[in-house]
Amino acid sequence: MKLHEYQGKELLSRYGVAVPMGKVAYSPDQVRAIAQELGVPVMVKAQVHVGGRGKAGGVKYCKDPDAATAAAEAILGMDIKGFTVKKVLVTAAVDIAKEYYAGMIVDRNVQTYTLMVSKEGGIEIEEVAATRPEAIFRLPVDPVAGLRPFEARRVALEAGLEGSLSKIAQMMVALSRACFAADATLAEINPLVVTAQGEVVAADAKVDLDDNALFRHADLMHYRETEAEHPLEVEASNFGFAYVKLDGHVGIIGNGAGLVMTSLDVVNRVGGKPANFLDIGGGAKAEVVYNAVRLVLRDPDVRGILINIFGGITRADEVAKGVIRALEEGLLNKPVAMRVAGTAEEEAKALLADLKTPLIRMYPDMFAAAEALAREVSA
Amino acid sequence: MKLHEYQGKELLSRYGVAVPMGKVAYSPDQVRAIAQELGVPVMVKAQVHVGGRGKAGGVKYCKDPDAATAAAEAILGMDIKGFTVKKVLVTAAVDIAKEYYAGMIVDRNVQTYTLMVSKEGGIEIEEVAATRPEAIFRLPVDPVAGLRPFEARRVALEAGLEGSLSKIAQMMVALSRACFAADATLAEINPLVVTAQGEVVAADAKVDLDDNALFRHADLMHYRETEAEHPLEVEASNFGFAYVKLDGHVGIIGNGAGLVMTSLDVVNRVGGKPANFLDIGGGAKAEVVYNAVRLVLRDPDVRGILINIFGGITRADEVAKGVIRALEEGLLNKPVAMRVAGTAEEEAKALLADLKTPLIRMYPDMFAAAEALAREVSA
Amino acid sequence: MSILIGSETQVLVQGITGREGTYHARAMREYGTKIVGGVTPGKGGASLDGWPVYDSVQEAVRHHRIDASIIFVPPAGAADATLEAAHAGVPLIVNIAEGMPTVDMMRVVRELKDLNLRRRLDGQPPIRLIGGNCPGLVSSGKCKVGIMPNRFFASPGRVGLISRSGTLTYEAAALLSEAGLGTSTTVGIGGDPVIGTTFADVLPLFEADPATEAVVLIGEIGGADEEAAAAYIAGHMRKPVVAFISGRTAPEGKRMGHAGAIIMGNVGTPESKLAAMARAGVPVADTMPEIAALLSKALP
Amino acid sequence: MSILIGSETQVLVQGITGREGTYHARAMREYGTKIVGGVTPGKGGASLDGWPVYDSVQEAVRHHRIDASIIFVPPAGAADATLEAAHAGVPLIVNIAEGMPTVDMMRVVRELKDLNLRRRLDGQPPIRLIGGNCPGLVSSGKCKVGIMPNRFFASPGRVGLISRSGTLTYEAAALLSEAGLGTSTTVGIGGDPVIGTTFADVLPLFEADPATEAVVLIGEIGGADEEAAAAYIAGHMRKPVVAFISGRTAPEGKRMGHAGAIIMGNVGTPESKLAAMARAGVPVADTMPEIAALLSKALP
Repeated sequence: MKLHEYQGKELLSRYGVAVPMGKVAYSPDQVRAIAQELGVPVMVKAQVHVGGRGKAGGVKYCKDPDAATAAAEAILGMDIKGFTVKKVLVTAAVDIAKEYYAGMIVDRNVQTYTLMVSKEGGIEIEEVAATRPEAIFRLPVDPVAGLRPFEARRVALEAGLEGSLSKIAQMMVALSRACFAADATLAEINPLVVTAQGEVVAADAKVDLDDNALFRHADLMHYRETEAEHPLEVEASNFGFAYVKLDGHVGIIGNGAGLVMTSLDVVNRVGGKPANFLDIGGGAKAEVVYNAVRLVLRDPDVRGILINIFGGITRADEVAKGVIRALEEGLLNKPVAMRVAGTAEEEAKALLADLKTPLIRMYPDMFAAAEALAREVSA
Repeated sequence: MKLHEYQGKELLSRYGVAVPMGKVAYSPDQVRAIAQELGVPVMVKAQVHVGGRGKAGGVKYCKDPDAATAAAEAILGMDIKGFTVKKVLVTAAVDIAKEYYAGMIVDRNVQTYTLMVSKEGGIEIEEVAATRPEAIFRLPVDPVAGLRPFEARRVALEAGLEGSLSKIAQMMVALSRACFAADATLAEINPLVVTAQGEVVAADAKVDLDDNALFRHADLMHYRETEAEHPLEVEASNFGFAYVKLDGHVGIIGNGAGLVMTSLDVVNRVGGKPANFLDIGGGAKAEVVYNAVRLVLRDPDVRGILINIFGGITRADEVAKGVIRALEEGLLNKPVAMRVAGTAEEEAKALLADLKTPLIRMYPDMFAAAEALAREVSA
Repeated sequence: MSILIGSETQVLVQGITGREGTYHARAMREYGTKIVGGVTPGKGGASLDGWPVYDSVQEAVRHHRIDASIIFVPPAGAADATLEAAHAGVPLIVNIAEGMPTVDMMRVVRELKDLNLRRRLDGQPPIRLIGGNCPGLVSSGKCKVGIMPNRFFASPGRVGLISRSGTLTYEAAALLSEAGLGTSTTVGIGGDPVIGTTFADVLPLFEADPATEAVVLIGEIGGADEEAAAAYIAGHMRKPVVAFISGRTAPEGKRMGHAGAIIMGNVGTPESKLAAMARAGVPVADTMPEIAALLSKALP
Repeated sequence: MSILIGSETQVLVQGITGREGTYHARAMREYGTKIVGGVTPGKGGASLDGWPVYDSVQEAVRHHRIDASIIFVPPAGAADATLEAAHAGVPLIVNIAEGMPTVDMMRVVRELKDLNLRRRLDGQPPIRLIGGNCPGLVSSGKCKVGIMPNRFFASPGRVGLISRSGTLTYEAAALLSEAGLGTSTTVGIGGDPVIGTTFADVLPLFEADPATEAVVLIGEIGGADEEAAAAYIAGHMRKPVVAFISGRTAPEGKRMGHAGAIIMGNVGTPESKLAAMARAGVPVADTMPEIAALLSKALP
């Protein structure tokens, strides 16, 4: 689950990360009121779940409430990479002396979080990682003890961070505490600002939470914004599907994450463009498959569906029954290319062979199925 | 810092320990209101910093608000081992099916907490420990990972606890979490009750906090009750002295905990009774010693003072100056037996030798000093 | 011969009285696995299908030699169940649970490392964890400690199979059967970001296993386990290895079903994985059926 | 000869720019200790009395061989400073801080155990922590890593001294000087409930030290360290040991200054300690001056 900047700051500050005063606002009037209340120059920052706000004009420095109101008028309603800005964070502008980067990320390779620190704050860390990896200092963080102040100081020193060493270390320790306590998969403070007065504040925050751990964070669930996700993703998550909306035209349904990824690969390989990733999981019954088909069909981008099943725990005949139900209910208005194999393969093939419809076709392997469908939908 | 039952329950419940509904009250009227609000039979329990409330009649089961009010009238103002009852906890009576014991204690021998669990709840655990140590099951708790559910289940099974295994384990895990998070030196749930409905609740709680860790628990400082401590202890703690009020007549001042303990031992050995333990710490100046003397003199039980100094970082002459100041200001109205040795011993002896008062006498060793003083004050 | 498990392996089922636990305990028995009992806290003393149910793993190890334990416990309790088995000294733990918080797994892996240090000093063999979120292991024709459908593992054979994906494992096993090669041992290591056993941990076992003549490695995008495997292969393996990587056309930043299958910036990209395999001389199949063809070429 | 430290010991002072740190660094130098530098985070690059100040222990060990580090840091930061030194590989750490939370010390001790396991596997000597809340160590006439007044440790001699108490240590050292016995090494282990090094850890070192002919052990009420020491003495020591126990008449449940000096129920009672010493054949002095008399009797 991705958090907005204002949510991420709120979460991190619970664990001791210092952030500038600020409030979220939904209208220019609210922005004016907040700017007046703060009584100092402010930043007005678009709150959208996408990077590159700054370049898109979604972040503005405003020296007084009038300027803040004008900025809010410009930013609210703005479209940033397909996301409409519905709210802004109004926050006291900080007197920046130094801008650094500090982030914690789940790092599969060390089987724990890695703390990343760089002198080059404020810019995209991926860019730094790609062009000057030596500018990022890394430390695997003990998952039981968490980051300790002496380790944080050591990384800060190695990375060449200057001034307010103890406060910078404290902020990193607080960041680490927040990650373990809230089950973050990523938490970045970028920039981590040392002010002209020697204070250390998080001027921006990017936090992603571990979906698998949300069950133990009832207090964080209000951060969820279904509107920010694609509506089909919201619906899919209600069904318990692993679903990702993509930007092509071939709907894809399969059982097992690996098999669905492979189906995507095959569709791409034959020149098609997947419209989605949809894993029905293990042991799905006809009803589940029926719902998956309905869901994929509701995507207006979809021109045809590839159903790729290797029956293991899932029975292929249940899959066939689900598709047939969609057909019988008259919902199926796009071609479906099916590859069924594995458990109950024969039963599934028998069921499908009986159908008198040109919409559902069987293929001996996923490659053939993908190829035929890609040709058909691009014709 | 010792917590009252109601404070201990409040603290433990923050970490997930289930406790019966209840509130603290200072008057019979308040007790009636709480009993009415709870609407069930209640327990009215004296809140005093001393054991043995039950035997003293400070804990009563009350089937309705009238009975609760009557109980409150009896208990409020009651004297229990020298402590006057000023408040009571009114709490829903629980439907007890089983009574167990669970406690966590700082255990010097394993250098971490030891979890102690017994089937024999409700009674003094020291008694069980003394008479049937095999009835207490112990587990050292990893100070980094804390107690884990599987360990808690194992101890509960070994101790022969029956019913609601997972809930009992959960409570122990919550107890452990509370100890580490709040820096408890002792936290007991006694009895840990399994109700007839299979619920698990802490029917009583005894929690002591680590004084050394209070600096990081600003949120727990409101639990401190200076009135519950001896007024001289409160004043001593304001001066930063390690001071313990005892029940004899010989005031004792020294530098270093070991030396003061040894002075106590010597006074006892020669037939005297120490009135206090007072360690002025290392490197004390005349002012500190002056304050220590004043403090000890304010204890009406004190008939004379033994000052036992072995100058290390502390200079013996500073000690002498502090005592002389008290004399010169006319505060010294009881005999003082002094033994000064170590750093600046000669200077101290010179200063003291000049005095023309029978109140201050020097002795070559602590034994002689204690003996003379004990004889004098018991005469 | 096979790796990690065999016909004599005695298996405990944690969570045996749950729906999943019971179902798969029976399926494992059908396959031939020696299940000796189960654990469900609070249900000690009961019995299921003739298997004794214990309150704790510790109690179970008092009554049986336990060579492996398989965990069917909801994700919130799976870390605790794993540690329970580890502290009771069970040498092989297979964690099936899907959806565990990553922080829980970090802590489990960390604690196992510590425990294994201590065991090493005491001259005891290390405790090995497979998973979580994995289908388990099969020693073809001898023993299954997992949830794979029995039918695809009926042909004992020459190929060791390791995979991050469940369904692709079954498909690969079926392909290998059809191709007349069969599988020796199959290890599903799981699709989570932090797992107990990686490709590079399993490869040496296959290299040393006389029953295994070649290895099929089914990887996917995300992380750098495939890169680590390639480095190990290049440095230490004499047996041929064929790889398959799924998710090669997945977009960056999107989690593809598995929590671990996600490209973050330049970490976990297919380019990196393919390049590593190429450097190690490991042929990568473009489609699943190609695996068998590449193997046939590689095998003597 | 002496134990733990000697004339070649190179010492680092953590918190050197603080009032206490500076004062005691100078006092140690006066005693003859080889102080090579100090650490104060944020003050790296400065110098004090000619000593270089570093930002971290790691940086200091890059520039000097550090045999021991002494910690003058407020109690809230003392655990972190200790771990910093340990992770930088400093083999002897002396923690002076008074008033540390007990939980912090539990975690430090636990982590040191882990670290030392790893070091053992790597063939490295263990890292030893003395304290917290202790006066440190003196190798008479050679080196002091502590806060003891120099004057009482001017007479190198035959007796090893271990103590939970500060002032009583000085008094005992003075008595031993006067008695013409003198001290070989003095170790103040500290009065907190959880400490890095106990009596039983130090006794074997004295037993093995050719310069030590007898040992004086100054214990107090609370805990069972004296009992553990007695058991060690009974089983392993050939050199004579004389004990003194303070707080023998202290009431139960009252903390006597030291956080560790408290009798809880039947734990930490003087009866238990005296009985253990009696069983081990260790004479216990009733008063401090008696120590010298008992020693003279015990020594050949």
